[in-house]
Amino acid sequence: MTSFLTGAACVVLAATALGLLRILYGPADADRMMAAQLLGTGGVAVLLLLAAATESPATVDVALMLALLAAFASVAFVSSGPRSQGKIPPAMDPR
Amino acid sequence: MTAALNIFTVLAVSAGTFFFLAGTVGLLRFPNTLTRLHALTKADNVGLGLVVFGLLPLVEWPFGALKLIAVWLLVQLSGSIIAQLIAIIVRREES
Amino acid sequence: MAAFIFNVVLVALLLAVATWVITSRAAFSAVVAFVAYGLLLAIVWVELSAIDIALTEAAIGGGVTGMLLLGAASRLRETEATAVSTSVPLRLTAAVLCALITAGLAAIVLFPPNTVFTLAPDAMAHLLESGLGNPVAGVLFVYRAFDTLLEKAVLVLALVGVWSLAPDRFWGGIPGLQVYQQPNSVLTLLSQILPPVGIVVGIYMFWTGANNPGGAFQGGTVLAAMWLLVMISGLQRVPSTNRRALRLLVIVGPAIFLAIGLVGFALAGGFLAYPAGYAKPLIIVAEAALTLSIGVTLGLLAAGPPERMRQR
Amino acid sequence: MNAVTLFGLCGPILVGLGLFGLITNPQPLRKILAFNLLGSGTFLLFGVIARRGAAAGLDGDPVPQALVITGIVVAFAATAMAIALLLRLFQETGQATLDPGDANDTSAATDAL
Repeated sequence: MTSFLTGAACVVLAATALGLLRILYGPADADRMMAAQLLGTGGVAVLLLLAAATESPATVDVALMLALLAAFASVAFVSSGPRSQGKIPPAMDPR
Repeated sequence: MTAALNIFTVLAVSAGTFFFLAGTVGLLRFPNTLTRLHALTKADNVGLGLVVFGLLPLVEWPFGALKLIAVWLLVQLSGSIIAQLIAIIVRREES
Repeated sequence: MAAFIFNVVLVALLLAVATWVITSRAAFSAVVAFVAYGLLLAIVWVELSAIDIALTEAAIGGGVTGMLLLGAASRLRETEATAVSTSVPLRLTAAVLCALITAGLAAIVLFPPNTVFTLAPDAMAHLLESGLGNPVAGVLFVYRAFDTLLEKAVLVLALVGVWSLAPDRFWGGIPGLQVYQQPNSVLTLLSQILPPVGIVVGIYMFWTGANNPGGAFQGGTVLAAMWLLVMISGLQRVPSTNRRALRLLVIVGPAIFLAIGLVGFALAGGFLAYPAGYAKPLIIVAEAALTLSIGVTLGLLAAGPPERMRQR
Repeated sequence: MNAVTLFGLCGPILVGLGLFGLITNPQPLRKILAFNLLGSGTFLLFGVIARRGAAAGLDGDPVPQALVITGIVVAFAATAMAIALLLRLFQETGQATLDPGDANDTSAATDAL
């Protein structure tokens, strides 16, 4: 069971990390941010699997921390003003 | 009983891992930012959900299990809201 | 075996992401890679069975530092094009120098001295006297309490430094935190639901820190993140830095810790020595105050120097 | 080779990478990133030393671990300070460069890092 869980953690880590290629290719900044977001969720899954594999409940706390704060970088991203495609004049705002 | 629970864990965790893989493939292969966002949310919700579901029989009852579910709900909440915020930005930059 | 493959994958990823942080052309891309790097590093610390550090790295590297850097990258975007890249000979020299340093450090890792130095038994002996169950908390608050006190002083000094970078006319004004421009958005919903949960987790981190991995710093970082979220979404206004209550919150933790340290002279015969039997309650009191102060200080550090005055 | 040695070799590589970025990258923001990378490599070395010092029934020596936590806090404070300096430089000069030839205010530029 331990090997299976560690193996699953390995696959999830490798899979979500492949998504990081989006940081390289973009093209929009939103794509890059999405790759980090996917790694955040994948990291939570990896930590939960590791916690079960090594039977250390404290590792779940690290997953809890990531779950709580992984969204934080994305919040900073959406609130930090205009992005790569140039500045958007206020008139073009859909609202 | 233990064997049945172990099979359940293996099945659920494998299914969750599959959804993470699917999320990554979608993030890498889908043609534009909004469809890629769609792929990302599948990994967020279903992938992590299945992994948590599969790990439930392995953790201490009730607090360990509640913590796992809390982690999943947190990722659900922030993931869905971040997805909306990113979508708003993508729409604005496309217009 | 599975565990070793996992570690190899982890290290390969960590190095790949780190290389991208250094070599990427666009600063934004490098910053996003740095956020991913912080997440991976937290998993590395778990694998090194240093859960306390993993918690700190997850809170800081994945969250607050990422926010700080993303804000700076978007503000500085227009300056990127003007940067002149360094000449090839300089790059080559630097590469050789850095490779030498890496090789030297790697040699130390591969051929370590035969005698293993460890302070673990010493730290554990002090831990028993304190009544704490978490050895790292024991080191931070008993064995090397003076370091911890100085670290909190550094945080306060850094905040004073950041504030003093404001133009004179804005001293005591409102920090230039970038607030989300659309009120009543879905972000408001997030910042109504998440902070109550986050505050519970922050207090849990501080409370469990006495016996399990966790502690004042990890708890304080969660509180800081929640406060920043509420301010970014516009639910709460960014406070003026000349508010007396705010400044009091910044120093209350270090002040109580220092006071407990001074009381040690009278009752326990030394600075930061705890009277027998009272160590654990005193440490809990100091940690509670520090959690609050760290939360406020980190939040203000991330919010940046004052950039405008309160309109009246 | 065991896992601890693997992470132990990762540390020096990160130190090297960070130092290289710190020297060669012209943009101050990237220098701050590189500096953080360099720092985390050092922390990792500390973590490996802590793991080697496992004794008294612990998985690692708690003293280096506590030092790393202190280090992460101080590194964050330094990063926040450096970014504030950089943004102020940008406000004053409209540029974010440490090259004395480019900036009008050379003293501010050399102080920035």
